[in-house]
Amino acid sequence: MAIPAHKFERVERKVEQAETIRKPSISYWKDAWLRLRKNWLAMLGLGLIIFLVIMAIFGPVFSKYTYYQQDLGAGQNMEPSSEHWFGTDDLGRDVFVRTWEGARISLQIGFFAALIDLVVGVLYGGFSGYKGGRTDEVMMRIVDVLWGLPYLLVVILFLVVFEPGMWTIIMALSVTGWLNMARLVRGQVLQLKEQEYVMAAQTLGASTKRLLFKHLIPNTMGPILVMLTFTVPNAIFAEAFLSFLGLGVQAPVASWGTMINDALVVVLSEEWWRLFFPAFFLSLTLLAFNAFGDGLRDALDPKMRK
Amino acid sequence: MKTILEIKDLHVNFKTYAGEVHAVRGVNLYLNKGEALAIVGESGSGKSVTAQSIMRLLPSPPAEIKQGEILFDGKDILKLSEKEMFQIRGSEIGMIFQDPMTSLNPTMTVGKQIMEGLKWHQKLSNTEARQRAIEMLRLVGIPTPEKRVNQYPHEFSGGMRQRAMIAIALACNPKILIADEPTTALDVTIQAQILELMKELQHKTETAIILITHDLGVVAEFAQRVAVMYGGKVVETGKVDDIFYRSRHPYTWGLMGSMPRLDLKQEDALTPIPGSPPDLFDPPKGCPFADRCPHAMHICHEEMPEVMNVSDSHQVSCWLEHPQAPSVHEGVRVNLTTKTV
Amino acid sequence: MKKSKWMPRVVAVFTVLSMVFLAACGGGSNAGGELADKQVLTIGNVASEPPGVDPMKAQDSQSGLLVNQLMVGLVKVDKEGNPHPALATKWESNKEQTEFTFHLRDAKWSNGDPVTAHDFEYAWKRMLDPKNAAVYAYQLFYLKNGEKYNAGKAKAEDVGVKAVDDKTLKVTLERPTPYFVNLTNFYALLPVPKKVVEKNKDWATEAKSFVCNGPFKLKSWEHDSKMVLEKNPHYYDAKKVKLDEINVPFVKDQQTGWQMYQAGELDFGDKNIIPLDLVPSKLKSGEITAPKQIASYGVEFNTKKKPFNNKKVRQAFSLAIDRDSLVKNVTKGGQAPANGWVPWGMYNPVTKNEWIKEHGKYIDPKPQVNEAKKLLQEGLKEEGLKEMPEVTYIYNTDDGHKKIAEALQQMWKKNLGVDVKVNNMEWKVFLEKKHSGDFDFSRTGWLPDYNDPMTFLDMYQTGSGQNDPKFSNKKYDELLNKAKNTGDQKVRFDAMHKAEDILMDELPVAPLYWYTDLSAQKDNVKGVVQLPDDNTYFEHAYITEE
Amino acid sequence: MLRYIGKRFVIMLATLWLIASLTFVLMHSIPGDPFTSEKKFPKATLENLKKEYNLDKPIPVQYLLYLKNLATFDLGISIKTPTRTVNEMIEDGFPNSAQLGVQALAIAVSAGILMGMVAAIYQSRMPDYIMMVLAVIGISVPNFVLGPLFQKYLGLEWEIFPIAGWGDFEQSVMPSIALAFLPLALVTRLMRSSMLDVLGQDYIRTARAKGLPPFRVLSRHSLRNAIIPVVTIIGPLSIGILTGSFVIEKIFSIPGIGKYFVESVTNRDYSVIMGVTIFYAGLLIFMNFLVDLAYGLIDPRIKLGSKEAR
Repeated sequence: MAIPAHKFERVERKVEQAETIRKPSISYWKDAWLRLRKNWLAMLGLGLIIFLVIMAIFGPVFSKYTYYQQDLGAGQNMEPSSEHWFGTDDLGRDVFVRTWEGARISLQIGFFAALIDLVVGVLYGGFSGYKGGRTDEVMMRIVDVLWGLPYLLVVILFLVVFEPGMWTIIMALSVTGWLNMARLVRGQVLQLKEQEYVMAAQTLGASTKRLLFKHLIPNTMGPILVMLTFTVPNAIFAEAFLSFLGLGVQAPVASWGTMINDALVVVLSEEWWRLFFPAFFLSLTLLAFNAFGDGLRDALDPKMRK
Repeated sequence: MKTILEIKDLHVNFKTYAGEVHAVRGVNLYLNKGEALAIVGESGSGKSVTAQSIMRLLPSPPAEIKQGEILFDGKDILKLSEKEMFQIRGSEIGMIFQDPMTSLNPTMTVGKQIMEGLKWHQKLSNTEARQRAIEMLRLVGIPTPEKRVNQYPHEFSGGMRQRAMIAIALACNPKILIADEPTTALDVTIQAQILELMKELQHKTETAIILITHDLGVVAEFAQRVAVMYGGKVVETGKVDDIFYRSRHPYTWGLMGSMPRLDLKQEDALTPIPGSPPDLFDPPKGCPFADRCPHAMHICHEEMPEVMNVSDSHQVSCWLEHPQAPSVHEGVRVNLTTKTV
Repeated sequence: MKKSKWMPRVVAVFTVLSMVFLAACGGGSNAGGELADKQVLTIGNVASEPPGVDPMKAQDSQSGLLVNQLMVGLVKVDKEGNPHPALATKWESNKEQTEFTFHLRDAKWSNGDPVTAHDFEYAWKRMLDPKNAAVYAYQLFYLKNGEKYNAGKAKAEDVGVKAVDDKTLKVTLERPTPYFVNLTNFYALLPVPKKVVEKNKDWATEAKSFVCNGPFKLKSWEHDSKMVLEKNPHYYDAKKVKLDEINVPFVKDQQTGWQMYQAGELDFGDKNIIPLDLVPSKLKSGEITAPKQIASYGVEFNTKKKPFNNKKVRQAFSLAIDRDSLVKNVTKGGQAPANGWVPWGMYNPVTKNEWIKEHGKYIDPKPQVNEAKKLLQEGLKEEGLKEMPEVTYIYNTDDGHKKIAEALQQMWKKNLGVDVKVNNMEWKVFLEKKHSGDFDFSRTGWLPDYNDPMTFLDMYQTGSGQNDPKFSNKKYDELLNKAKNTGDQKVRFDAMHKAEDILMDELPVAPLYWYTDLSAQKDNVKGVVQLPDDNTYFEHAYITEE
Repeated sequence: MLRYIGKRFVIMLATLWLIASLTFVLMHSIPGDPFTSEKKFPKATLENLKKEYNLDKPIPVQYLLYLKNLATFDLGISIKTPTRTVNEMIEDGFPNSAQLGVQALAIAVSAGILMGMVAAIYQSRMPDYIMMVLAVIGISVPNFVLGPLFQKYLGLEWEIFPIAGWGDFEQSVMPSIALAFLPLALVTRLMRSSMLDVLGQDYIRTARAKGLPPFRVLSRHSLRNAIIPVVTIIGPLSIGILTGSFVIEKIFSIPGIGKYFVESVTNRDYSVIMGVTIFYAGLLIFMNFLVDLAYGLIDPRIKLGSKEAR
């Protein structure tokens, strides 16, 4: 087989050129984002979250009703219709508007609860587990004490000292909200810190901060994300409970939690829409967060990077 | 000599978020009974993927064996059911991995981890398996095996863990042992000990070994035959002497250049190969090494060279072997131009 | 109720009435279906472990309900608040209504011992004994030296109750109390078996040791779970008792209770098993009934704090409320829009008229928007206020109260143009706030201590412990004192009517509605007596074949 | 080890004491007392009542009296239900709550681990999505909705289980499942996540290279390593199940102690507040201690309390 001779001429090149041919290096975060973007479920979750946030902000604008406007008499407990898209509640208020008003409260509560969990719970647990020994013992006993105190007493005390409102709720949630996360992270860190790469980093003289943030906590991301997706609904329901006690949002403002609470009776009666809509959007939110959380977990998992 | 394992035209792809990676692109290899074959190449060259394909250990998804055959004792492993595969893994083919630190289960005693395979494959009783585990530990040179058998991996040093890994892999007397960079994670003195041990065991047990490494020094010590992989392909294969003294492929020359050698002076002791491996998302249609090859010709970028027989035992795939190619002095270490990257 | 001549007449009337009643309710056993073989009733009225079935320990309506089946006192009271003989066959009083003598019938405790006047004397003094720290001791402060004894300032012997002999009980009161006979029906004044109690302090904590004298006795008591009552053969009127057993599982949740009732696991229940939101539809379908209850719901204003110290502002807020809509669309339980603070169901024993029919309507059920706005402006001007300051309406945590608060908030906004903040609170925090005067206005509800308008009126007397609005009006106080110090019912009722006139003009409390009780009973349950004073009796209940 | 346990025991007592003291302070600093009621008691009656429960004494004296009683395991008499002692309430109620809790926990943990494993093995495939949807339902349908729904369909309409009550095993089925829902979801999700971590580990490849079938790899190698987060959460979870059973106990009319955690506070029933708090805290601390011990058993690398621990 004859091949044209020119094909056997040498190609002159510079070494620099050879360097540039390589695949562009992708940063950890960019790579994670790339992988996340390919995960349809995670992107669906993200899309839903954005949709819910937009609706929470602008939803009520689409309706001519306000969340507090009552229609006593004929307007009570109306089925969903072109007039009231999600029907009306027992005082004749528009459920559509109330659902999105409720979303504002509930999503904010969920967000702050997650923030507390992340900031306080993860750091506290991580530090406790990492330090171990006496520090761990003391820190964990503090967790035990906070856990052991009757929460209701604390809440009632809050009720007396503070004005009811969202920030009071957030404060009340922060008293105990992060405890589960702290114990979980501590348990993980206890296990992880015995692994060689941590020891290696330690012998190389990495600072505590670096070890925690670069090695231990990223490797606990899976359980942390799972816990977060539980903190959010827990906080949303805790808000309903706290509002019920008088600590939280005051009538006529409603959150998803209080709406679900108020509509409990539909289990025995026909006004399904009063329970369905807030419960449905709450579930949707959680589904979105779970899908997104799973995707994020996979994307952030260094082992998946290849 | 009887061929015990033969790989024919193996293609393996990985599906990732960024696209499909063509990790192994038509690998042909064979292994004779009792011999030690070394597969060398830098990371990403497809050597580990090839090895794991033999065991069918690649997780699927994302890995997918596109085509090819892996004949073990005449049977195509790729066509076996998962159930039949259990009988081969551990029992017929053993495997040791790169990182002894993470390859042992931290929550199980070393003894139990050795016994497990014995109990499963050879249906040994607990006491028999335990006896055998102690023997194996002794065989791999672990002192006071009676005590060590009850310890957890974290109580072992790195070298000892790799010895334990070897004990696990050899416990059932497999016909083939695949050692995937067994010494990379160990320090130099331990490396030597482990290699020594493997060599010794090979003599004793007559197990055929596939040693995967990027370290040519190890190869010289250990193997009878060598396959050099690059960019998902085998670029050169031959006896140890063929590769070390009569190598024909510029990549092999490059590898040699980057190998520490005692007979060279300090200043030009190590010469790295500039550039980096090809993008396997979109593999070049020509020779994968062309981009980095100092002798690259136009054709190298356009067509994949055929496999040429240098001798019965020595094959190479490089356009330089083509009669029309300009001659390049063979066997001469090429000093690629340059600066250290 | 002058003297002895009354008794035979009352007895006669009662006998006739009860016969008519029994007949009407399918009494005998042939009017409304055959009497079922199994006379076992399961009721869902009790939510949780009662504080006790010892009359001294009973302190809520649920333990009251149990005690009412287990114990019987001197008299029974009918719907109109008239006393009828029970353990006492007759009684007489002096002209001033300060001394009462009760004559007891032959009756037995469930252990066979006779019920004597000594048991009453012992029980009442036990209630008052400071060592026993009885919650309802104040129900016996009517007795001469009762309060002093309870405060440790008098001896037991000085207390105005004495067993003259086994069958005669003599009672001396602090001041004229024409309705005292009625009071003896209340569970704090029921007798206890002296011999048993003296021997065993904890006699009323287990079914085994419990001894009683009512139509039923305790068969078993699984703490925190359920009680079973069975017919008491020693009851003096036992032959009229048809039920063999009453099961009282403690039903802690309304929804659960309702589903159990639907499933036939319960035969009878009250508000404890009827979820609030189901009331309107179930009333309409006739599955439940809502008999009137003597109780009032209202809004209390803090008369010591701007702007509600001003009468006109209070009136404006009251006038802006659409009570008609509130009752029809919000509470929806058959309640009546209140037109006065003293509720329905109370009777004037002199005229035999219902109290509320004896005065004009103080309050219109429809809002008077223009009048309200005008009064508000006048009131604010009087207080030197340019505009309505921010006010907060407080209520204790409860779904029903919440709905009312939300509705009121809207009414005030719509009819008065005032934005009111509403704030709910945990029960005891709420009470503390109110007691300490740290509030603008709040919800209130009042269930009477006894069946007499006085219990609704004297709460707003100067210095009364219940006077959270801190209302003080000299004329009002004078009228009430006049009523309290006379044995003449006519004088009393006239004075009390005049007092309510003042109360409804000054409006420290703006009444909203009068309560209803709720009741669900299966068609085959007959003869349960529910009185408007929140008492229910199963003594004559029975079950027919379906 | 014994020394460690001994030390922990002393610390546990100290923790308990701290909780008791803080609760005591909290309890007395919130508005209202056991006798705050809509109908105000006359002064004399109020004084008698306070004397009866030692509430007339100065707070520090009450505190010391309480500690003294506590040391003798005498938790006092309930003020709201004076026919019962707090000891009796706990003795009667706790076994019921415990049975309910243990059943729920057993369901949650066993099914949760199984479901989590299935989800992890079939990552990003149908079974994984199904498990996720189930878990989301588990967390977003609170048990105060779930309970009545169960009652309506399983109890009233299909008559499979009794609507409410306690005593028979059948009566415990619906409440156990309802109570297990949320922890089940949590365990499932946690298990899935840590299972995924473990499945990517090298030693799993080693185990597979030994020729072990998948089930053995899972049961002997993956499970034990993946279970740590679940074990961590079991302590608080079981306590959460015991106290969180307030709603379930109420809905299903179960005579447990769950309700006292709420009712004792709303009634300001001081002795019950203190009693159940101490009891609960003791249980919690003990559970956490067990969990800490379990770490060491599950993962031999974790050394608690030993000197080497950094």
